Amino acid sequence: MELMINGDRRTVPAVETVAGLLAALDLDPRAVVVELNRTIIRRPTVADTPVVEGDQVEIVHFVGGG
Amino acid sequence: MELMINGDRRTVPAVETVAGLLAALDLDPRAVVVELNRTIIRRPTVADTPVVEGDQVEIVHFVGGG
Amino acid sequence: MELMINGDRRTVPAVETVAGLLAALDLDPRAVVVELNRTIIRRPTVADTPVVEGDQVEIVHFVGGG
Amino acid sequence: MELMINGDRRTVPAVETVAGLLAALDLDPRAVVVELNRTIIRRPTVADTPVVEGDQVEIVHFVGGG
Amino acid sequence: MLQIGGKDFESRLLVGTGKYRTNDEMVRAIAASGADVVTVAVRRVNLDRRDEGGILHHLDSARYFLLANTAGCYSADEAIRYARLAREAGFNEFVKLEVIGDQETLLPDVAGLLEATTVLAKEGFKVMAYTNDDLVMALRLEAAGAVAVMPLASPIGSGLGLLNPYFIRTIKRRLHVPVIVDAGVGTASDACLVMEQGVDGILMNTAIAEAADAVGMAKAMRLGVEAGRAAFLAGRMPRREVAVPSTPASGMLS
Amino acid sequence: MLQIGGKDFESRLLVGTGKYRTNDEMVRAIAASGADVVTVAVRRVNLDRRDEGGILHHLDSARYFLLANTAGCYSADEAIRYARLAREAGFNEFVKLEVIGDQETLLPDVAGLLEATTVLAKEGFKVMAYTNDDLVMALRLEAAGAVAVMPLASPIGSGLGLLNPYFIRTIKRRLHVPVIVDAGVGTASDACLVMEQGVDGILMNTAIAEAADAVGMAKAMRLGVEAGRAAFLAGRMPRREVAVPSTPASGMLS
Amino acid sequence: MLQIGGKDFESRLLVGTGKYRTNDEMVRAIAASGADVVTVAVRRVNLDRRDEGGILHHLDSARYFLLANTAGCYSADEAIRYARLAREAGFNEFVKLEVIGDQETLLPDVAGLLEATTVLAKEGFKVMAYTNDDLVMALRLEAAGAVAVMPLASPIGSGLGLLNPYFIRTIKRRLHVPVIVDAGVGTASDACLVMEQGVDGILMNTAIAEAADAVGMAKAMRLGVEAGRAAFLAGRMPRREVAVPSTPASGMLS
Amino acid sequence: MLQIGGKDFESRLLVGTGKYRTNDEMVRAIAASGADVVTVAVRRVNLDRRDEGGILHHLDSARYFLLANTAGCYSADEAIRYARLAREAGFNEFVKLEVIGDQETLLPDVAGLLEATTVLAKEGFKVMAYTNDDLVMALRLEAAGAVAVMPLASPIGSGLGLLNPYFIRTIKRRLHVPVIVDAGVGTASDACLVMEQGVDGILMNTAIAEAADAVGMAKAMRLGVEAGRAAFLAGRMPRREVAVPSTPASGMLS
Repeated sequence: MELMINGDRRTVPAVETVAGLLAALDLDPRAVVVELNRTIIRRPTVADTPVVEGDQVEIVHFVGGG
Repeated sequence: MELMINGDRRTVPAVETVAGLLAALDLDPRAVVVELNRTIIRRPTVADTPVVEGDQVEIVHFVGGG
Repeated sequence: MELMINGDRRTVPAVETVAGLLAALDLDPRAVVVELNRTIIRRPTVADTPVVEGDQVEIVHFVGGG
Repeated sequence: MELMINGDRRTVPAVETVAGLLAALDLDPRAVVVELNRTIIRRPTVADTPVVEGDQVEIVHFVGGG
Repeated sequence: MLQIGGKDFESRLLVGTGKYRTNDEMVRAIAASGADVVTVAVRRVNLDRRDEGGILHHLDSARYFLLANTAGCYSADEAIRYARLAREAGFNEFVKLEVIGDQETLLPDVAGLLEATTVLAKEGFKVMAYTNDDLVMALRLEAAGAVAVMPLASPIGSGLGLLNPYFIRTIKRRLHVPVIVDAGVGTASDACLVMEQGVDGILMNTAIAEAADAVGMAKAMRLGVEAGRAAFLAGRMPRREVAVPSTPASGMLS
Repeated sequence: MLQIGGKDFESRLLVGTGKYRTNDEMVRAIAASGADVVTVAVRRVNLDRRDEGGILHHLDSARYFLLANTAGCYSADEAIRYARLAREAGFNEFVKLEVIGDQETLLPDVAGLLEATTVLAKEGFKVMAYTNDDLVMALRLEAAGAVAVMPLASPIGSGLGLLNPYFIRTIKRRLHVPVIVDAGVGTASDACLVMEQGVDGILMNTAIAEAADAVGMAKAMRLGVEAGRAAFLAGRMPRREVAVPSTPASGMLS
Repeated sequence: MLQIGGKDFESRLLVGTGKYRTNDEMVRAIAASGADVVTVAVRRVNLDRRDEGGILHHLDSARYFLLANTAGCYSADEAIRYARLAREAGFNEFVKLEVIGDQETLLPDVAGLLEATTVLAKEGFKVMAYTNDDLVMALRLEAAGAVAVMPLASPIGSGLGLLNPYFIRTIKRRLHVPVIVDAGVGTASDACLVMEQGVDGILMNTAIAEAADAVGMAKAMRLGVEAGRAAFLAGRMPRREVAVPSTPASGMLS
Repeated sequence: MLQIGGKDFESRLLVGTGKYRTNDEMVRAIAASGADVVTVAVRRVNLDRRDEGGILHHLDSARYFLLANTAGCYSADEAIRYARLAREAGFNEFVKLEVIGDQETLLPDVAGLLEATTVLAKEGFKVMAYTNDDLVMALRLEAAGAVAVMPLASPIGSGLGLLNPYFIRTIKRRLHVPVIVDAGVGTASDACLVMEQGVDGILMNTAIAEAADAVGMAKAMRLGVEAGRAAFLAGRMPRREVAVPSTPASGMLS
């Protein structure tokens, strides 16, 4: 399926939930935060939050900063 | 008549216009600006602007400042 | 006998040596340094150094300073 | 004749006086000061001061400075 | 030549009229300062002490450009009210806009200032905005229509001089409207240093009025402003941590 | 009016003649500076490059008071020799005495300076002694007969400005002969600040000669010196850590 | 003991995690700084360069209190969005709120900052607001619910040190919430001088990360902050323009 | 590790023993300062007020290295006389040599100082010479055999801090013997800034003894000296007039 992830159009294996997407991307759900179509996905709900073709996804984590 | 002038309740000889008030107060209309009930009175209209009992009048001029 | 000690003319019990003078003044020889007639008296020699009437004596020690 | 002028050994037309030397060097006596063998030559005496083979001559003037 | 809101002024020194020991000293000091622009304030006529007339009896309004301020106003609305009253007095549409945010330091309330600037600029006022030394707010004031931005050197009446040359320099570099440093200058070297940052002018009052000799200090400030401007235009030598002789090292005697 | 060694000068700015890009620029800059006293140095005539004439062809010795320096001398004897040669050139008995103690910083050798001052004063020279900012040595130089003491603002040609206002202020307060700050000034605000310490004058060279526009900076320095002097005489306002309004707080509208 | 938003911290030095040459150097420098609070930023995961993991692999979140910033945000909305994302990461409700107003100077947009502070405080965030050195805005931020106000010493990454001690001192004197100076410190004496103004702490990053020896500078900063705090509490001697002997003048020999 | 005249000391902070409110406070402050070297002065025994004992009853001469000074001496001969008396007391051959040239400022008489240094060095004294901030004299003192040169930060007891960092930095760069800044430090940031110039140590007295809390300030000074030394060794970041983000600009959300 095609999603807009972190500003780039990407083709990923078909997934049904945010949790699935993170798994497909090999990302640790405890290490990142996901914003789906401009809505922050609370961690406990990643497994219940559906992802569909064309969704806008932002996946962020912490980096060094001052 | 009684007016509130510059924050003080004052009794002045009965006058009908702003121009009359300034005359009664012995003030040069070209040296001051009058605010009547929070409305600035344009200079050309001081003679046509009625003053009535209880009006709120502010009469200002320029002083030294930085 | 009379000596000039630390700028003042003083009468002290007759003594024969610097050591004797210090004893008479109740001063610990290890805590002070003596200058006799502008000559510093080495510590080991205080017992052998004669003091005579009218000698100029300076007796110093350490005080607080920056 | 040979003279040491301003640190360099120089051969100049034979002259007899400091005035002659300045003339030979085409220098205005009023614009320079001469030191002959470490002695300053007063201006009025340049014509009477002999110069001989091997003399040490310094000829100075004013330059820009702070 | 200093140009503000389309108007030309000879002098880059603008002066206030407050705090002088006598009106006579004020008049002589202002003359000595060479200023073209002179600030005044709007206050109630004192109906009881008639002798205490306004300031205009003492200033030649043919010679000086009178600039009304809104000193003492603590909100945008209040400052707007004073600006309108001042304009009605009919001298000109310029206003030195002050919206004070703190009574102890007399530092500006930049939010209120920006609001008042926006309103007054729309009404056709030529707003000269007294602000702090923050570049971002200076840019906003310019965008809101201020014809001049007036950052402080230090707090009003403090005489602490130019606390932050770097911020003033940065503001001047980035703005297009004239930058007039207002408040805080204490002596001539402060004025000179301020002008060396490249700004277009300085407005001061207390440093002159409270000097032991106000007239003498007014002259000193005129010279200091001219000196700083000339030095800025001339372009200073580089600073060096090693000495360099000003006299040639060659040609020494042996 | 500045008086040094019994001679009066209008201007409190003294200037050097070194390091200018052209003689023409030098002449115009010196004129713009308003200086009366101009320093020159004694060097060997260059017998091979005749075009390279001395400086006097360019300076109107009727207009300017020529002050010879002993720049480049590293001992009392050498400085004395140069002073005597300079005097023989016959302008006057004044000398700006320099005895340099270090090639990198061009800081004075104060011991050699004191020795040379003593000798030359006895010979009738009017010694203006270039020294550091040490009060004790300044007092010794005065006692040795110097007609002026010339402490540095910062090293020659550095443009670092007034490194230690406190020491300069102290020297001025304690000496009776004129104090002329020499060397280190970089721009007009430096000159203004120096004069505000109360000193009698400033001698500079590099700050003018090396400015992008030497003539413009010369004018800036003249103004800066006048501004600083005027401010010193006028007496500045006190510094305050709390603001004080320059506009009356009373008479506000309700 | 430093208390911010009801939480206690031992160290008054807060440090960033950006710009280190290596993660190892960062870890050792942070340890050497003695900091309890460490700032981090929210950025997109880089899906292509997997090696480049986030910062949390390197920081012991048991030892350090992670403070998320909103660096790089140029509007209130953007900053609010980043703050919410950071909170969702689930460490704590604190945020170092930055709303930048200018790309060249990285100076804050205080209007946007005040707006974002108001919104986030209502949502239960503990806002530590990065602002300029304006007292009036600092008071507004406190009133809007900021748990700490963070005025700058000078622009981010500039190393210019404390440009305006007077404004920082004034802000500290007037606010009730902790004042943490953020940005601009360049070396240990800057940190010491900042603390001597009485503020509650300092946050820095570049001065440590860009020092030739980051670990050594981290230690220097820890000591400098402690020194400045201790000096502030001890109460310094008065400044005097006249010397006073530290050794008794009496008891000299004759 | 600080090495002076072949002797090693842990601490780079040297302290005086004058002007304390009580001996007890002195003892606790010196302990808090971490100093190894403690200065004392030679004075006449007071034969009439016996209670007023010397200082040695209060200082553990096993713990501290006692350094006698010649404070109060106004000539080379007088200073030499005091140095010899101090040595006879038998602690060590070190002397902090002071030859004062002016009673108001307590500035050194560098000529007398150089003379006394030469004589005492020949007699085997290890001379630590209290001098002004003149590089040339510092070089002469080193050449005359001083084991340490001690330039002032500002006059004794003034608390004016480091008046001329540039001169101190230059002295340190040029000398081979240790440079210990003596006198004038007022608070911890002064001490830190002094050490950042690269000097080997600082000697102070009044700043600690006259602080509201002498023991607290002694600790602050210890930390400040360590901070400044560590920062000097670590190598500070460059100063920049343009900001540089400490957080990456990339990876922002869209």
